[in-house]
Amino acid sequence: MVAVHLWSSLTRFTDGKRVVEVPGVTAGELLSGLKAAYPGLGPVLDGGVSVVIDDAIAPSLHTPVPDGAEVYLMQRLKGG
Amino acid sequence: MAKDEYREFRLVGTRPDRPDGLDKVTGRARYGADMTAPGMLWGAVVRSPHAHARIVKIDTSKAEALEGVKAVVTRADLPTGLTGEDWDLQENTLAGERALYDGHAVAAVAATSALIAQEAARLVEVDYEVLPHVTDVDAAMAPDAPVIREGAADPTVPEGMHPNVVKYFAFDHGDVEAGFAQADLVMERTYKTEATHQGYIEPHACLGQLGSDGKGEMWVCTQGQWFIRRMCAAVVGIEAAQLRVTPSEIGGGFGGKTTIFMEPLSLALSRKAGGRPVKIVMSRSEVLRATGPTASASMDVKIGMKKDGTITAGKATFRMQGGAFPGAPVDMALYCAFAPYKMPAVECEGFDVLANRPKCAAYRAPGSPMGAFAVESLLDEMCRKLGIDPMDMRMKNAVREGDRAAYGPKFGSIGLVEVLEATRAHPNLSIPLGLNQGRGIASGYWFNHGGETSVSMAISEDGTAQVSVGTPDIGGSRASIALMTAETLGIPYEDVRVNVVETGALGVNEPTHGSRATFASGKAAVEAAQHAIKEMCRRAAAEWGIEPEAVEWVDGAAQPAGPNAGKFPPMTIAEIAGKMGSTGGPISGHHESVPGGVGESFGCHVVDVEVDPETGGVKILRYLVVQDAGRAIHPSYVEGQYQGGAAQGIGWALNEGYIYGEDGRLQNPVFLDYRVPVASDLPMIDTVIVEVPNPGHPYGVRGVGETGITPPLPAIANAIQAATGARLTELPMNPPRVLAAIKAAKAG
Amino acid sequence: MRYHTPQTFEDAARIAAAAQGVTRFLAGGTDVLVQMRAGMVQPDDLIDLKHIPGTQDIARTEDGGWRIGIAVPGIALGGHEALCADWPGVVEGMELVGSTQIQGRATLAGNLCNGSPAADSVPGLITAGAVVEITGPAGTRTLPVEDVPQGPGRTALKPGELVSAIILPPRGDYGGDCYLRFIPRTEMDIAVVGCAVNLRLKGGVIAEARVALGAVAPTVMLVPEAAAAIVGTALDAAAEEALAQAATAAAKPISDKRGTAEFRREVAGVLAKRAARIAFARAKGDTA
Amino acid sequence: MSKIHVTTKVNGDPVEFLADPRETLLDCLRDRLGLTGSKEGCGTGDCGACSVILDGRLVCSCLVLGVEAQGKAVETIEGMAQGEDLHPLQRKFIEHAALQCGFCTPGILVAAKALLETNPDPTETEVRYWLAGNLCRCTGYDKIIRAVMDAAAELRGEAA
Repeated sequence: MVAVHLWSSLTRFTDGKRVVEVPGVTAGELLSGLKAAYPGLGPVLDGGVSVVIDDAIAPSLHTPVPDGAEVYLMQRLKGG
Repeated sequence: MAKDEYREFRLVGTRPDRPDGLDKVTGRARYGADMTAPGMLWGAVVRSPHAHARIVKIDTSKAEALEGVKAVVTRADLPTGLTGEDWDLQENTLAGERALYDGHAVAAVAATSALIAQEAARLVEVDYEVLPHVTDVDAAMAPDAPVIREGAADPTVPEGMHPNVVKYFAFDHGDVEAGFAQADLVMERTYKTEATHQGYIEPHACLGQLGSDGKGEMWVCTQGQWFIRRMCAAVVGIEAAQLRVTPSEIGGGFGGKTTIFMEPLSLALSRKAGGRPVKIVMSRSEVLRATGPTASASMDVKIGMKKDGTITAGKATFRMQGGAFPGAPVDMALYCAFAPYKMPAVECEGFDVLANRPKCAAYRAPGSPMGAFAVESLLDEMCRKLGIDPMDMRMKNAVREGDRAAYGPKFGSIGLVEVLEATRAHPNLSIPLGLNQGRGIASGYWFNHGGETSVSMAISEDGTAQVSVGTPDIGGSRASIALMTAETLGIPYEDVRVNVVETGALGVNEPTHGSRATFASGKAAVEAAQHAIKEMCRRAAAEWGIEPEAVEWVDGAAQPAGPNAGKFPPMTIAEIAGKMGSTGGPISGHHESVPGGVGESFGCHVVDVEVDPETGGVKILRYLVVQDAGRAIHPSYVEGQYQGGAAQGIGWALNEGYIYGEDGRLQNPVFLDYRVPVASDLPMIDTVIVEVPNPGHPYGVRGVGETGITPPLPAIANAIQAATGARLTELPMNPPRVLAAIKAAKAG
Repeated sequence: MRYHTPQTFEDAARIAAAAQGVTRFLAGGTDVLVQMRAGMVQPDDLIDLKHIPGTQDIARTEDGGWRIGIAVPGIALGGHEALCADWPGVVEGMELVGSTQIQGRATLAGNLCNGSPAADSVPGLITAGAVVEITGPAGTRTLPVEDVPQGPGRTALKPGELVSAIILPPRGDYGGDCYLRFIPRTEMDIAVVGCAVNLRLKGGVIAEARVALGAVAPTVMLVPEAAAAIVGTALDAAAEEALAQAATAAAKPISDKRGTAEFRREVAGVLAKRAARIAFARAKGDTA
Repeated sequence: MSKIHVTTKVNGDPVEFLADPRETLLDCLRDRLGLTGSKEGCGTGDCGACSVILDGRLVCSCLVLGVEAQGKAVETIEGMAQGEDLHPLQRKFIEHAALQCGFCTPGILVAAKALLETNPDPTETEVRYWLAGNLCRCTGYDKIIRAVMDAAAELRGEAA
């Protein structure tokens, strides 16, 4: 299980939980796990999020999540 | 070729002439409006004069009857059934039931000349039922504000919020209240920033052609040809691969040319005109009224600080309107606002709000300048109150590798401390100031972005190399990519030609945005070159009859990896290339990925101003930009990014801004009154390139394009307070506002 | 649109008088072409005056003043040393109109006839006591410059009439003038406030003065009270303050995209003071 | 609307075109003569991207009618280099990286050439004010000013 840190306004969909433990060894599996545990998150996550594994944004849903990694969700980043 | 002092590299870090320089100083370079095609028609767009109005009826008969008119399109000519962002794009391309802002397109015409097209556009009769409008972000959240679009909110918005709030976002960590309790000084202020425009000098222009077979082509000035392809295909209802989009040279973008505006209209008009190509060139007023400016913002910030300058907690609530569609960068603004500081506790909340203004687009570090204006202004005021040197405060709280960012995760390798040290050491900080003069300091941050990237390269018969990239060259990226490719291949810079290619030539590329061209296309070009090197080593190995692993690539030639590999003279790239036809065929390399390892970039700016106490006029005396580039591939163009970003930030701070009248119409849709800095407004802009290499890039590159626009807004506000004692909390800080603030400060 | 290139002012007036639709005269074109481009004006007849002999000339009049052709661009005024020596305030007003490129085209007559309250060259012409020669279907007449503007975009010219020359009086001794404007940037803006001062000294004291303000009323305005505040003084601090107050009091500005009414009133006083100082120094013969 | 036959000289070459009297000189250069080096950035004389020299005088070609060019001489960016030899300003712009997107560059080069022909030794301030009508949004002007000053020095025969 991996602890995924959510931003605070997502806790509305997670019964108030800020950190959600989900199974998975890739960024994509974590997102699927989150949606399975809390279906209300689905539309928000599908709208586009960045999965940050330790200090780097995962470039792919297949990016592996190492044991003990710190995982944060962030808004999808864009630029000018 | 000037070579800067250090260098473990042969080419990286030198300053050769840019490959497209000759074309651009002789007028030969072809931009969006410079292309013509046989049988070409000219398009013109009919735009709403109202901020908000129901479109009762559009009568195109008079326009159609005009001699020379070949097509008129309205929303009825576009497919239905689009959803989400595609629907937003289509609605913004041509209004459906309602015009949502002054300048919103409602119809378009194509004719045999530009003058006939303009005449025909005037003959299109539109009946409007004018509706109440709102253009200010705070007013748009007021209980009695007109609702721009029912049901536009996305699932992030909790029930009960104002219907104009379409996205809601919050993050926090730590105990903010406890942080404030520990502080010796807690201050709270509200800041407002006005919408600005990227102000690229080249108006949008395209030449589109679409046949009844669904196959089309487009020549267009854009930061991203694949974005144009996908968006246009969706809006006009064709298959993406059937549309071939060729990017012209681009006359500036800064984020504003990452999306579509009138481009689909050229295709829709062409389709209706029997496939004749249609050229549409926007006027400057169309650009300002109806392309994608920034959001405007209203921001509350509260910060706690100890006497020694330690920040204990920060709280921010940002409200932004990005026009009549979702997309204001309120999330990015909040992420960046506290990024340069170790924050024991933060609480941030953001609202994306609809208003009757054009759909905002990205602009250089979208959101970051607004957030910095609020936070860096307040921090400066607090330093002033506590008698702390603002550089000391920045150093004391600066984030380092491994520190937790205000927005959550930990930072990897970053160069903020190095930037601050270089700033402190700069001679500009010790120049004495005179009467009515003041110095302001501020930091800025941008993430940077990887994005979908596809690059291919091929070795030519003579041992030179061509690189095909999908990121249009806005500010010298051909030069930086050629430098990295040549460095990797071990050949002269002049032996590499970098081509920006059309959509048919590569896999999908994201635009030149997010400071990514030199990072992402550069990284992919290096990978592609490595791919080719591997093949060239294999060919040499086959020639020598040794194992490929026993061959290494040194200075543009294959050579045995050591004495055990055999004794052969180096085989140069030209020798290998010269006979590639008989050794296995063409040698090429390619790379497709979403590159990870993006390097964030921090900057710190120092500005000296002089304020005329009788008129409120602000003169920039000197300006310093210090920023981490990771590694500067072509230092001149890195400096150029720093200087250009600073100039845009100075404009935003002082005189730029959208001015809407009571009627909701844009009052300053010309450069006469949309006041971008002119040459005589600015001093030389001093730069220091700090290099803390990004471990995620083969040459250490961090994107450098965006951070530079962020610090000027607060740095100038801080300098004005230093000069006059007056604190401005609203942009632009134009002379009437500055004079009023000086008088208010004097009054006590 | 019909494009005419008359060879005399009389022909130009005849064409204009006979025209049925929208008519515009073309000298420098820096306003007309912008308006055409924006679709604000679509002339049926455009009468290009630059083919009329003398329109490009700057000539001394018999009494020692100046006759300036209506197609003389700003850059030619600035390049005319004797004119600059006589009327630096008039020339600097014109030179503030737009960029170097605009200076290659824009004219005093055009700036005046455009009827903008913010026209940079008009306050200087007014304080100089310039008059315009007007040619029309009924012959020629003259009119003081201050009587030409009648409101934003409106002038005292009757249908078929056009300005055929601008005439500056002789400078005379111990005179000095100056025009200053306030803009948010350093160049390229329309004046938020403009102020011209022209004065003559007698024994170190201001014997005559004229003060005009731009962009603070529907037309550029002459402000006799402001002039009265400095006449009889050597422009000491009290006189400067009285001048500033008179200018501020006379200003009747509006708030718009270029500035607030409050700001304009205040800055009108500031500019009056500063312009008077320069005019005073010039009158004394300082090379300011 | 009937068109007017215009005979003029562009970069020393005699040319003719038919112009609608509403068309600007910029329109005619670009669309009638194929000289697309002059750019339209604003159409109101505020950006200078269309700068040309008309009978020796620097103007915005968007504020000149095509028909006004009758009998005159027009110099555009396309005539700045002499064959293969770039004008020193053009060389210095490349050398100093005084362009990013390059869209304003033709107008700035034409304007700077006009400056150096009237004032071979301008101060930085003089260069900045002369070029105030040429907007550049990419560079912050720094490298442009340096390139112009350096080209001026070279033209004066001073070592750069």
